[in-house]
Amino acid sequence: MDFALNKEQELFGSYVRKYLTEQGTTNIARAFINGDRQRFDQAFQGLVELGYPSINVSEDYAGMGLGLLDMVLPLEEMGRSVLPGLFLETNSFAVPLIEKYGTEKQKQKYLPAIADGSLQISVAWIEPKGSYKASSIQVSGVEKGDDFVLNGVKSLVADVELADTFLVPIRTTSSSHEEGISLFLVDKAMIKNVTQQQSIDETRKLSQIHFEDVIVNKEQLLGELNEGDNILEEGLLSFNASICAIMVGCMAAIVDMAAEYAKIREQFGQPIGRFQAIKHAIANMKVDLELSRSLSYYANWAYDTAAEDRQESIFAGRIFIHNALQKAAAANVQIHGGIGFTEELDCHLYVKRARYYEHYLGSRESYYEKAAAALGW
Amino acid sequence: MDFALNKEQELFGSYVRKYLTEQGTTNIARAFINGDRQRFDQAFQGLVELGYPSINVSEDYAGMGLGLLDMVLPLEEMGRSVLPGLFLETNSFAVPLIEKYGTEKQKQKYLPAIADGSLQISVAWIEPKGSYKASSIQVSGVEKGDDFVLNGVKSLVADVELADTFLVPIRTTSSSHEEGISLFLVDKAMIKNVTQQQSIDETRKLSQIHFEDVIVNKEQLLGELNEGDNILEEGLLSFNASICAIMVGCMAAIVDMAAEYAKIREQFGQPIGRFQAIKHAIANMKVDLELSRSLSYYANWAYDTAAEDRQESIFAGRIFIHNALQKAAAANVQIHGGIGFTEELDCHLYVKRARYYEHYLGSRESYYEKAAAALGW
Amino acid sequence: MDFSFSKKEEKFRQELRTWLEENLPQGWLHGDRELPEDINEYSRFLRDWQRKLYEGGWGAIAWPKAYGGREASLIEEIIYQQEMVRVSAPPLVNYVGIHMVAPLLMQMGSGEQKSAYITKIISGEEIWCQGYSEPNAGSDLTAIQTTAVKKGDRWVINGQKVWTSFGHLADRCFLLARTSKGEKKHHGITVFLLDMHQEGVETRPIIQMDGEHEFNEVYLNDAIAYDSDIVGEIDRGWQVMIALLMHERTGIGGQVFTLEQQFQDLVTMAKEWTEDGQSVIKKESVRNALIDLYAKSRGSLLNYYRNLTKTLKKGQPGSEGSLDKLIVSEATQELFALSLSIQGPHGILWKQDAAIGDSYWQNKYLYSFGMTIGGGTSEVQRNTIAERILGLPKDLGR
Amino acid sequence: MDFSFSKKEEKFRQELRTWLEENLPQGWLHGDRELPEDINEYSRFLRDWQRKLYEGGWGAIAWPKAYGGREASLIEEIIYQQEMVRVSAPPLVNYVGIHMVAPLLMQMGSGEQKSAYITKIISGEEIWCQGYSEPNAGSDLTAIQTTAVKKGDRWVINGQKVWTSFGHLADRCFLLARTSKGEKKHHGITVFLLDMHQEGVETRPIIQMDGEHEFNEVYLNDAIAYDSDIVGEIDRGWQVMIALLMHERTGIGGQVFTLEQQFQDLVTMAKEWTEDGQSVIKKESVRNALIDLYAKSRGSLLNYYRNLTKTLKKGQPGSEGSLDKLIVSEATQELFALSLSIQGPHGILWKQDAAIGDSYWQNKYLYSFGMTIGGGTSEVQRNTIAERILGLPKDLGR
Repeated sequence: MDFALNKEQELFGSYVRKYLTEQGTTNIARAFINGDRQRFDQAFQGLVELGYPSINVSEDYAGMGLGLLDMVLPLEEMGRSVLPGLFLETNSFAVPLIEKYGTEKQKQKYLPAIADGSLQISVAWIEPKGSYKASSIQVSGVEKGDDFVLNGVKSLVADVELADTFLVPIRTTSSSHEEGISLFLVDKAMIKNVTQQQSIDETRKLSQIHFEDVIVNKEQLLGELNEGDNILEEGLLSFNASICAIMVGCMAAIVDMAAEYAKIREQFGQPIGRFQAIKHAIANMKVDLELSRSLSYYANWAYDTAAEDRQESIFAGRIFIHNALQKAAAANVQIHGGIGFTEELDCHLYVKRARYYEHYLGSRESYYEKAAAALGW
Repeated sequence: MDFALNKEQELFGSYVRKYLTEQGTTNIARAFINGDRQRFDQAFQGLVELGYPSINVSEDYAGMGLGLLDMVLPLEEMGRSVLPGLFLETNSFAVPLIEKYGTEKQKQKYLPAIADGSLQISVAWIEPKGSYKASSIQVSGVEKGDDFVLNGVKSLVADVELADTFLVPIRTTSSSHEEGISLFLVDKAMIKNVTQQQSIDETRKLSQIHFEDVIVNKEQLLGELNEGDNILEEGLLSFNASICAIMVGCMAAIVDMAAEYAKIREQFGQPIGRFQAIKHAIANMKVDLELSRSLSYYANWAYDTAAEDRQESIFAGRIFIHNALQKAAAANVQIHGGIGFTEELDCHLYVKRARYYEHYLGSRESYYEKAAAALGW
Repeated sequence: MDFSFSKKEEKFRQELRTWLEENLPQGWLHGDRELPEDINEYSRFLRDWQRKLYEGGWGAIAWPKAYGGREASLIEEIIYQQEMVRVSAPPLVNYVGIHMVAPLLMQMGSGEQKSAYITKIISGEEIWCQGYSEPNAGSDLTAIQTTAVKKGDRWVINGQKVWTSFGHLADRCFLLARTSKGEKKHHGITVFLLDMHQEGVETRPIIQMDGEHEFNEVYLNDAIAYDSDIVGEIDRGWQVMIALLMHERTGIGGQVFTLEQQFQDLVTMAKEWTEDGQSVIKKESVRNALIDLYAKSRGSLLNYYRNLTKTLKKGQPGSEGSLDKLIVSEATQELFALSLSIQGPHGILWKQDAAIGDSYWQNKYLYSFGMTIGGGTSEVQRNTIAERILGLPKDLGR
Repeated sequence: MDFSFSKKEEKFRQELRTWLEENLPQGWLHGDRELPEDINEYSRFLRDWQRKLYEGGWGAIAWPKAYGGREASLIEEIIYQQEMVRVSAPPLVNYVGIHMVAPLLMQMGSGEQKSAYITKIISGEEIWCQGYSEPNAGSDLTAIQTTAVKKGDRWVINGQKVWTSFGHLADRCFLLARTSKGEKKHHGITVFLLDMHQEGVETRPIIQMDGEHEFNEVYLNDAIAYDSDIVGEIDRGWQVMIALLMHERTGIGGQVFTLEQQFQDLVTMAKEWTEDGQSVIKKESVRNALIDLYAKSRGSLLNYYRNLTKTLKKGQPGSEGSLDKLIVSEATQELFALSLSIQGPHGILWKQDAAIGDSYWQNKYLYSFGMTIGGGTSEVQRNTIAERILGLPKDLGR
C-alpha cells in the first residue's frame, strides 16, 4: 500500500516547476496572449530538453516508454502556469492512439518526431455548432484511388499555428449514425484555408479549418476504416486522465495565491484571512484540491495499469475536478475583490481556462453518461 | 403598486400568532407526537373560533368567501409551530375543488361543516411503492348499481384519525393510462381497515387504508367520471400555493431561533454570531427566507387573481421554497451544534417536516415538469 | 396587494415610452446599439444622450422642477428604470452626478455650489465621478489614506483612488480625503468636489477581466481644491456619506429589471440554441436550472417590490437594500454562467466569433464577476444583513 | 504507487476473516444483526463481543504483545478496520479504553494504573467513557468549568459533562477537570480516571434526533477521585490531551471504509428501487448525483490512503486528518440525504414501516446530522485546515 508518486516522478515534477518558474510561470501565457510566441517557444524547448514529450512514447520510437502517471506532476506545473500549447492533444491523446492503432509507417513518421519535440498534434473534431457525437460529424471523406478527398469545416481547433498534424474524425459513409467515422492524421501542409476564432481563454488560439477538396492518402488513416468512433473513445481515456492533472495544477496555484493574498491583504485592521468568510472559502478550495489530486493520481494510475475501474475513475474524476476548479477559480476572484476582477492579477486566467475545459473534447453531460455506462448503471 | 398584505390580513395573522404562542407553539406538536391529542384539539378549536377553516369557503356555505392570500399569514404561523393537522388538505386542497366541481348536495354536506370546524378532509392518493402519476393508481372502483365498489390499498394517508372524509382517486376503467381516474369523497364511516405507518415527521400520523369491497355511492363522485386527473391537477394549484406559505413559516422560525442562539451562545469567548461561518450562514437563510416569502405571497396572489403566470409561480415557488427550507433546516442543526442534534430543541422538527414536504402530493421532479410545461418550454 | 399602476402612472409610462421611441439614437430600438469605440466619440455620444434627455424633461426626473426635474414619485422613478431597461437605453454617463452629487448639493451644498454644478450635471455638460475606494480601502472605506492638507487658501491633495467609473471621461470628482486623524477611523474625512482637469490629477485605465475599460485609477499628486469645494463640514465627510445614502431611493431597481430581461433573453436563447438537433431547453438539466433561475429572478423582482412597498409606506429605505443587492448580483452571476454552459463547447467563442448574440453572453459572463464585488462585496452585504436586520454582533475589527 | 498489500498483510487479513467467520455472533454474517434493546442485555452483548475479540487475540491489535495485543503495523490496523466494516461488526463498546486510555497509560500512566486498568480494558471487563465536552465547552474545550478541589486526600469533583458516548454503560471515565485557573485557559486542567460507580456520578440520557440514545449527560456532584487517579501532572492535562492525539494513528479510517460500503449499498438500492416501473438509477438526475457521490466517496478513500502513505513515511499523522474528517462527514451527510430523496414520497416512512432496508436509510440520514458536529465541527475543521495547513491567521478569540 503506497499511494504516492515515486521519487523519480517527484523529482521530474520539481525540475519542471523550477524551469517554469524561471521562465516566469504565467508570464509565458501572458506573452502568448499578446501575440508574442517567443517565450512560449523557449519554454517548450526547455520542456523538450527535460524530456517531457518523450515520456510516454515507447522506447522503440526514441521515447522513455513511461506512462501517464509520469506526466502528472509536469502537467500540474503546466496547469499552475496556465501554459499554452498542445501537450494534452499531442502526448495524452495522439501518442497512445498512434502507439495502439498506428501502422509501422505512421509510428516511424510521428512518434520519434513527437518525442524530440519537432512535431505536435492538435485535434480537429467538432464542427460549427455541432457536438462531439459521431452523428454530428459532417466533414466528409470520399475515397478516390489511394486517397480520400475531404470536404467540410472543423471548428474550435486548438493552436493550429503550433500544430504540425491534426487528428481529424471524418465521415466516410453516408449514414449519419455512429458507424462510418474514420480517423485521419492530416498533416498541416495539406490544409490551405484556416480562419481564426477568438476564445475566452486567450491562451488557446482557436481556428476553423476549411477542408476544400483536401487530399489525404489512405496511409494517413489511423486504425480501421469506419472505426474512428471507438478509437476516439479510447483516446478520451488518456486525454481525460491528463486533463485531470492539469486542472489540479490550476487549482493548486489558485489555492496558493488565495491563501497568500488573504495573509497580506488587510481590511478593517485585519488580514482578510482572519475573516471566516474568506478563511473557510479557502479551506473549502483546499479540500477540493486534495480530493481532486487523489482522484487525478488514481485515474492516471488506473489508466497505466489498465485497472478495471479506469473508465469510471477517469470520467467521474474529470467531472468532479472540473467542477471544483470552476468553483475555486470563481471564489478566487471574489477573495481578491476588485483587483481580482482586473487583468492585472492572474485570477482571470484560471477562470477562463476553467471555462475552456468545461466541454473540451466532450460535454460534462456526455461524461456523466460515460461514467454511468462504465459503472454498468 | 402595493406588494404587501393588507391590514386585515396582517391583523388576522397576528391573532393566530398570538393564539398559537399562548398554546405553546411547538409544544402542541410535541404533545401530538407523544400521543396526546388534547393540546392539538384545543389549538384547532381556537383556530376554528378565529375562523380559519371558513376563510376560503364561499359565503353561500357559511364561509367568509375570501382567498388563499388571506390564509398566508395563518399558515406561516402554523409552519412556525410545525403544527399537526389537515389544514392544507382540507382548506387548500379539498375546499377549492368542492367549490368548483362539487354538486349542490356535496357542497351542502361538506362546506358548512368544514367552515365550522366539524369536518376535516385528508387525501388518500398514493399507493404502496407507487407514484403520484395517474398511471400508478391501482385502487379500483367498479360500478354496481348506484354504487362503486372500491378495492385496493392507499398508503401515506395523513392523519386518518383527524379526518372525517377522504379525497380518493380511484381507477374506474381498466386502462392504466391517465384517463380513467375518478375522484371520490369517501367518508370515514365506510372505511374499516386502517393500519398505521411511522413517519419521520411524527407530527403527521400516516396510515395505509385498505379498501376491501368498500361501497361508495355515486353521489360521492367529485366532478365527472374519469376526469379525476384534471381535477387533482387543479387542486394542486391551491394546495401548493398554501404549502409555500407554511414552509415560509417554518423558515421564519428557523431564522429566528438560529439568530437568537448565535447571539447568546459563546465559544472561544465570543458569541458565535460573531464568527462569519455562523453569521453568514444565518444571513444566507435570511436571504432565502425573504425570497421565499416574496414568491409565496405572489403565488397565492396569482392563484386568487387567476393571473396568467399562476401555474409557474406556484410550482417554481414550491421547488425553490422547499429547497430553501431543507437547506435552512439542516444549517440550523449545524449552527446549534450538539444540542441541535438532540430532540430537546426544535431543530429536528423542522428537518423532519422539510423532509416530509419534499415529495408530498407530488415529487420535486414532477414540479419541475409542471413548471416547465406552464412556461411553455 | 396590487401590482397595477395608477392611471397617472400609466400615463407617465406612456409619455416616456413615446418620447423614447422618438428620441433614441438612430436604429437603437431595432437592435443597432453599438457605442463608439473611440473614447472621445464615446464620451460625446453619451453626453449628447444626457443632453437630449434633459431637453426632453427626462434628465433627472426625481429632481425639483426648478432644477429641470419633474418631481417624480418613487413609483415614477421605478417606471423610468423599467422603461430604460426595456429599450436597453444607452448607459447613464452622469449617474454619479444625477443620483448622488446633485441631490446632495440640493440638500447641503452652498448656494455657490448649487449654481455652479447642478444645471451642468443634468445637461450632461459636466460629468462626475466618485473618488471613494483606494488600493488599501475597498470594503473598509474608513481606511482611506488620500490626504488633503491646507496650505494657504488651498487644499493640497495627495493619494490614489481606484474603481473610479467613467473617471477618464469625468470633469469633476466627488472625492473623499483625510483631513485629520480622528480617534475613530471614520472621523477626519472630508468630501471635496474636485476639478479633474488639473495637472495634479492623472487617470489611468483599469482593464477588467472582460477586456473592457470602465474603471480607472486616479492619481492625485498635489491636486488642488479650495474651501468652496468642501461639502458639509471639514472632517465630517462620513455624515455626508450617510446623507448621500438616503438619496438612493430606488436602490438597485435598475439591476433587478435588467435581470428580469436577461432571464427572458436566456430562455429565448435556450429555445433557439440546439444541440444534436434538439433545442437545449428540452434537456432536463437545462430546463431545471432555468426553472431555478426563474424562481430566483422572479424572487429578486418581487422582493424588490416588497421592499419598495415598505419604502413607500415608511418614506425612506431600510436595510433591506443589502438583501436585494446580494440576491440580484448572485443571481446574475449564476445566470450568465449557465448561459455559457448551455452553449456547450461553443460557449467559449468570444468577441466577433461568438456563436450567438454578438458575444453578449460571454461579455456579460465575465463582467458578472464584478457584480458581487463592486458596490459592496457579497461578504459585506451578508454582514449588513446579519447585523442590521437580524441584530447579530458586530464583526471582527469593527 | 501500489495499492496491493504484502503477502504478510494478506495473510493477516485472511486470518482475521477466518476468525470473524467463526466467531461473529450467530447469524451475524447473514444479516441478522439486531442488537438487544434492553440496556443490560445490550451492554452484556457488547462486552461479550469484546471479550471474544480479546480471547481470539483481536481485542487491541496495535498494543504490545505483553498486554494482549499483537503489535500490529499501521497497515494491519487499516486491514482490521476494513474487515470489521466489511462484516458490519458489532460496535466497539470500549473504543475509548482501547484506542485512547490504555495507549496513553502505557506511555505515561503509573505502574499502579497500568496494572489496574489495561487488562480490564482489553477484556471488556471495564468499559471507559470520556468526559470532555460540557454545556459551555463544545468546540472550545478550554472553557470547561467542571472543578476538582483537593480536600484531604480526596479530589472533590463538581460539574456537568455532555456527549459522553456509552456513558450509561461505562465503569470509568477519562475526565477533564479544572484544578486551577491558569493565565491561559488551557492551563490548570487535569486528567482524572474517574470511577463511574459512585454516588456523586449521575448519568442521564441524551435523546438524539433519530430517537436513539448513544450519548449522555454526566452530572458530577461531589464525585471523588484520588491522586492516584491523575494522569500526567496536575494542571497539565492539556499536554496529556495532545499526547493522546498522537495515538490516533488510523484517523477516521473506519468512517472512510464505511462510507465506501454505504455508497455501494446506495447504488444497489437505487438499482432495485423503482418508480413507475423504472429503476431510479436510470433517471438522469439520480444517476448524476450518484456519479458525483462516487467521486466524493472514492476521493475520500483515496485521500485517506494518500495521507496514510504520508503517515507511514513520516511515522506520525499530520494535520491532514482534519481534511479527511471534513470530507467524509460531509459526503456521508450528502449520501443519506440523497438516499431518502431517491425513495420519493416513501422515503419518509420510518422504523418498522420503512419502505426498504429496515429503516436503515432513515436512521442513518438522521444520524448523519451529528457527523459534521461531533468530533470537531466542520467549522472547526475548516479553521484547522486554513490555519495549520495553509498558514492563515488565527481566528477571532483564539
